[in-house]
Amino acid sequence: MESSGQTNTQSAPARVIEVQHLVKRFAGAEHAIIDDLSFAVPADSCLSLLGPSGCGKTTLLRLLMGLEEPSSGVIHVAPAQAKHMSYVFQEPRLVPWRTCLENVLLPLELIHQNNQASQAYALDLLQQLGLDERLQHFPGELSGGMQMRVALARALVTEPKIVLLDEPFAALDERTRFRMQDLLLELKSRLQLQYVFVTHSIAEAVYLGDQILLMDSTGRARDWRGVDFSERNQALKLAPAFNSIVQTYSQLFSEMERNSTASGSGESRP
Amino acid sequence: MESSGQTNTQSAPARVIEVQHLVKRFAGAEHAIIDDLSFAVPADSCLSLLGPSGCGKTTLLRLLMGLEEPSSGVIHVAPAQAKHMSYVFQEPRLVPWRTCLENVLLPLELIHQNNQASQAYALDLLQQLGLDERLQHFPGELSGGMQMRVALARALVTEPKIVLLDEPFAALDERTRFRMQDLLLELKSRLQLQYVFVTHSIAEAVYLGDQILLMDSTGRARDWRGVDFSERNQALKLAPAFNSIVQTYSQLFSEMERNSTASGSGESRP
Amino acid sequence: MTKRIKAWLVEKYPAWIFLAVLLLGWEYVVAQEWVASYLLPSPTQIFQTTVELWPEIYAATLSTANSIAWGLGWSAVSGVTLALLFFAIPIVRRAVLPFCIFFQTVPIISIAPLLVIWFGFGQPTVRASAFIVSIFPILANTLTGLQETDPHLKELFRLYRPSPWQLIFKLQIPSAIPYILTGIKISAGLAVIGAIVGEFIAGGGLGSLIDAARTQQRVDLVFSGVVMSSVLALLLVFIIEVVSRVLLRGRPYLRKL
Amino acid sequence: MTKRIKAWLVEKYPAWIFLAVLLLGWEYVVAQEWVASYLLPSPTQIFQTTVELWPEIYAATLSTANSIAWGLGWSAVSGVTLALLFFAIPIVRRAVLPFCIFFQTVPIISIAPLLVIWFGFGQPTVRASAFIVSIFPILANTLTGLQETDPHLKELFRLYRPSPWQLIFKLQIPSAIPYILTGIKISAGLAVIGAIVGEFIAGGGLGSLIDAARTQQRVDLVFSGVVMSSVLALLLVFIIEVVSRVLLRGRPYLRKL
Amino acid sequence: ASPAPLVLALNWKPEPQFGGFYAAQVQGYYNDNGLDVDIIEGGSGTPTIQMLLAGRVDYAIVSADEVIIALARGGSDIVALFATYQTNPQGIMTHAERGFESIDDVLHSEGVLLWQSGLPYAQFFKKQYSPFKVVTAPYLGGIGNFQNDVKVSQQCFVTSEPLTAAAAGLKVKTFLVADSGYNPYTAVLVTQRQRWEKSPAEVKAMVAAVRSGWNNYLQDPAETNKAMLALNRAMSRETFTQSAQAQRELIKTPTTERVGEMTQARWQTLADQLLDIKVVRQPVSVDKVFVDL
Ligand SMILES: Nc1ncnc2c1ncn2[C@@H]1O[C@H](COP(=O)(O)OP(=O)(O)OP(=O)(O)O)[C@@H](O)[C@H]1O
Ligand SMILES: Nc1ncnc2c1ncn2[C@@H]1O[C@H](COP(=O)(O)OP(=O)(O)OP(=O)(O)O)[C@@H](O)[C@H]1O
Ligand SMILES: [Mg+2]
Ligand SMILES: [Mg+2]
Repeated sequence: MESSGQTNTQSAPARVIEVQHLVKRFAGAEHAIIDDLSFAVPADSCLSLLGPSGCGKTTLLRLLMGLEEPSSGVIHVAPAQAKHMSYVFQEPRLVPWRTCLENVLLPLELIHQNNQASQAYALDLLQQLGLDERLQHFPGELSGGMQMRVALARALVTEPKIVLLDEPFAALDERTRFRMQDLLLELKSRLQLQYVFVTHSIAEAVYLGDQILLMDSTGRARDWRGVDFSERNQALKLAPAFNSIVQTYSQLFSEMERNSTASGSGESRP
Repeated sequence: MESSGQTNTQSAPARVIEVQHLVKRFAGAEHAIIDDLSFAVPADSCLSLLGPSGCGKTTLLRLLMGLEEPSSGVIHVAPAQAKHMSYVFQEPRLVPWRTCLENVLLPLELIHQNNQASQAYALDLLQQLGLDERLQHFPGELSGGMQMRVALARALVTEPKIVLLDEPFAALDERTRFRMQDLLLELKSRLQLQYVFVTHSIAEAVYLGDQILLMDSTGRARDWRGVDFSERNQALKLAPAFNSIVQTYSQLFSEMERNSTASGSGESRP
Repeated sequence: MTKRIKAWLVEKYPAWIFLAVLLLGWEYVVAQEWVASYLLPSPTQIFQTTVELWPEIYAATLSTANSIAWGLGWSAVSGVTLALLFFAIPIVRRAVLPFCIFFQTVPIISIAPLLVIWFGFGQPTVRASAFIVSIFPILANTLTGLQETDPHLKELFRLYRPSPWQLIFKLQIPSAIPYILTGIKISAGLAVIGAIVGEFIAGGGLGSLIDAARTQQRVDLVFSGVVMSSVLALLLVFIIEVVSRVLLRGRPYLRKL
Repeated sequence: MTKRIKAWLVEKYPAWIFLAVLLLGWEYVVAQEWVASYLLPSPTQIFQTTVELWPEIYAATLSTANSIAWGLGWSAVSGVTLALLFFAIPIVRRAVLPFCIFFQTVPIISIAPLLVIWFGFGQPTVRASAFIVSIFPILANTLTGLQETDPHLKELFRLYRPSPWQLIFKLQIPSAIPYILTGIKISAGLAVIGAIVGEFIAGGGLGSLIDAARTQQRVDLVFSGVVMSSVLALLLVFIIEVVSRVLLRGRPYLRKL
Repeated sequence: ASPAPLVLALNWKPEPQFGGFYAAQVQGYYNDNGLDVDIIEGGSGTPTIQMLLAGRVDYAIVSADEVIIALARGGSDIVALFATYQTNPQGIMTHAERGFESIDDVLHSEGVLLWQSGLPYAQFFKKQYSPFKVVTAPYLGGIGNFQNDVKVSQQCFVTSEPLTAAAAGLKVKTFLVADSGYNPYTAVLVTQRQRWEKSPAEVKAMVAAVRSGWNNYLQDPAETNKAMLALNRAMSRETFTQSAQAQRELIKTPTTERVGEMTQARWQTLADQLLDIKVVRQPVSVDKVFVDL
């Protein structure tokens, strides 16, 4: 299966992210969480990451970001991009004593870019994320979905070249989620933003990813392939082509589950 | 719209939860978060709660649980049930220095029911939630979805009569999510468990709720109606009847969004 | 403002009641001669003495207060600074911290000659004494506070490759605030003792007064001095609380004390 | 075990190096007579004196160590208990806490006659002194720790209507642990001072030794006593660290120190 | 500008035992001798002699045994100039009802003796009278414990604590340490030898002023007491008066010719005694320890 995906992207332009034979094993753990994973993300391409709960998606993002050290294998991120990476954690992780706005301005302060233009951009982002009435609220006074949106704004405010997003929209209602998806696509085309997007929604993965990497619970790539749509907008989700890809993945998931239940090596037995 | 829902449940058996003219306004806030909300949950009925991000779903659950005081209005929970309520917070909220298993046993310790039978039940639950290989892990060593499942097990282990669930499955992949949904339905029929279920997935709301309450961003009930399926299993989600209800809600959401954008009173302008 | 003061008085009423009970009980115990008045004078006696010698006591209190403020101020500044240094450069901490513990236990009186010769007789030594005695709790608490910073937030900051200063001022100090404030409060009491003991040695202030009274068996005067020094400590803690509240106003989530 | 000790020695090497530098520097300063030896004896001199009078010094050290252990042990127990009491019954805290601050600032020496009459000459007074001096930091730190418990977890517990004891033992004490341990470490040093001062008052142990040496201008002996007391403090902090590590073994998320 | 004033450091608070030094100031004798003197008081633990040795002060009041000890410890040379107390005012105060007749009785009866065990005379007693029957414990000033228990005896300055005790209505009997044969000069004015060698004129003027001061104080302490009282409010006017009265015979004994005088023989005795009780380890030469001006 892996090879089928690879052919799709083999001839693509310079690779921005390249992962080879990546293995991650936590100290004291029996099994490796990520086991011999290889893939690459070319320039201008965005990756969606799918996989069952606990399969190692977050761990992979953390490895890409450099928050964890690989046990073996190679992770290579093009230097030009590596300097401008940002990360949306799975939980909002806001600084509790900073207001919504101050949380978004934090990265700008840290990279010494807290100037007027950036601040205007921050306000603009917050408005697009529907938070313009909450600027002076502390995280403890925001709803779960709002907190996640603040975290998203914080990751985008520095105009990064690569964003790693760990289920950023899981706490949002469908409508808001759709708006956010389109915001991301817009940034992608306008600012040449690339992202690696972890989600549990197959439709979302297909909608947002130029490539989709499906991990299984043994930490291997179960499937890696490119998807190509000329234009992406919410109407696409009703297109048969779109839905057939979604269906494929849905089936892959069921298959994986059946396998893991059969072999007993899976992490869950319903 | 509200009245159409009300007629459905008016003749139902004794009300377990009854909410009348509920208003909640946070100190120093301009607008009320929940504004004149009335509904009731009869015995044997489960409620799904839908609404845009930040509309007050969490706040409503907290009010039902007694974690917040209403600014005005009445909340009444039948005494027999009120004593056996539990709550799944929007974030996992695990005790960091307790292992997965110890976190689940915590409520049993607190209510002095940490006996062998309960422990066996806890282990059973954890297995059903796919966590049997993680019993001795600390929350910091679990994935986001796993943490949420531990929180779910913790809420269920005391065999409550009512569970308030705040987006418990948001961090789970589709397959795991489906399993959890069915687990919940099973507990409902086997143990006469009632739940109030907050979710952003309309399908999930329809699948799990005997009634569905849709809140809008002004904190009022936009829609409250009962849904009735003779049997609920995953196949139902493919049934036309099911999908038409999902469609209805999807439209209601779009409508709400259009309204709020038009009137400018909404919390977001895309 | 008067409203606030009123509110404060009301809030503190348990302390006032307890104070009243304590004083009455004390008075009674002494009146009944359960404890001889040459060991424990009655509150009224202490009060009379204080009124009688007010000019001297007042002057002594001012002088002691000055030394305490100086000593505590510097130990707050250098305790926090040192903690930051230790935190930033672990090898320095591992090398020097044991010696801080070491020096903390040196009774002031046994190094009095060194102190007096280095700092000079009188107030400088008193200040140094207040400083030496009060630095360690601030240092230890700040260090723990810095070390207890939420690792998740630390990770967040690290994404942006912050300078050590940024990390310290934007993350670590804010999250260490409850520790630092508690450290300063503990140190406030110690600074008072440090100043008094310093004055035993180097003269001046309440320490000198207590010392003289002690040998003259003027327990009333001893206790008058002790009460004044304790009042200073209370005042100090009160000021610390007010200042920290003002500084943290509008920052309710800088976890409260 | 020997491996561990080795690892520990290696881990602590900066301290050993610093100690060596310090001692050499000190020796040099004294040898050069930058500081007169009647003020600051050289390390070798201190060492010689210690060896020479080892039986006396050893006995005194043991006696002092006993008092310190007793005083610190009780102040840990009662400091934590009192903090729990204050925390559980806020009105008691508001009534009594100011007086704890008050009493904390009373120089032991000025109530010496009272102590001696209540506790007698000898060890009881020394223990009491170590206790009195060392209780406050534990109290204050524990109290802050209890108050700083994560409100989210508190809410979680409240769902199950826990008894105050459950809340305290399952939530508040565990989350106050870094505070409590820091408090005990601060108090360890103070207990040493308290014991020494207690021995100035009531006799026995290193305190008496230091006091007598001081009046005879035996700085070498003074420093020998001071060094021994500081060694006790270091040992104590070391023991606290080891014990807390053993107790918290397998609980890495009870935030580490 | 006028030169900085000379600093004279006391080893305790302003009390009659320093009356002459204050009298010289009150009466202007320092000025008459062309000196400008600042008196600074001491307290518990004030390292007066070390302050002098380190050159932090110009003159100091210490006791003779401290001088010998300092010389033995290899401190820079100091020289004694004026010995106020010819008879050591230190004593042992006991409750009269115990009926002690001598220090011997005190040490060999049951009870508690409060003293600073490091004091040379305590060592002297240990050597002279061991084994004791009395239990010894530290003395920290005051008479609280003494007052509380009739079994308690304590060290004292005969010019101070017995008066306090009497004022508190206690009947006491006091024994002078000097009676045991240990009798160092007390409240001795000292300075660094260097100073004496460099500016003998100043030192002579100092001694002259001090002597005038003491003569004045012995004659009529009232005016000086008033001045000291303002500096030490812990001591009452009556105690000042009584204390000044009580110390007269210790300062001016029947054999005293000039107030403050010293003899080689007495210094030698002291040095021998201190060597004998091992407070000092090697013989100290007393040839140059004082100048009798
Ligand atoms: N510090 C750690 N120590 C040990 N095991 C860990 C640690 N962190 C993560 N794990 C394990 O690694 C596995 C993968 O975790 P990860 O968070 O990457 O999953 P995930 O794919 O993000 O899951 P989810 O969708 O639930 O967020 C889990 O089984 C988890 O228990
Ligand atoms: N303590 C508070 N102080 C002030 N405002 C608050 C506080 N808590 C919540 N709010 C506000 O109440 C509103 C509703 O919050 P709530 O958490 O109930 O939303 P929600 O419907 O659960 O949203 P989500 O789906 O994003 O979780 C939000 O606008 C939030 O800003
Ligand atoms: Mg994850
Ligand atoms: Mg919510």
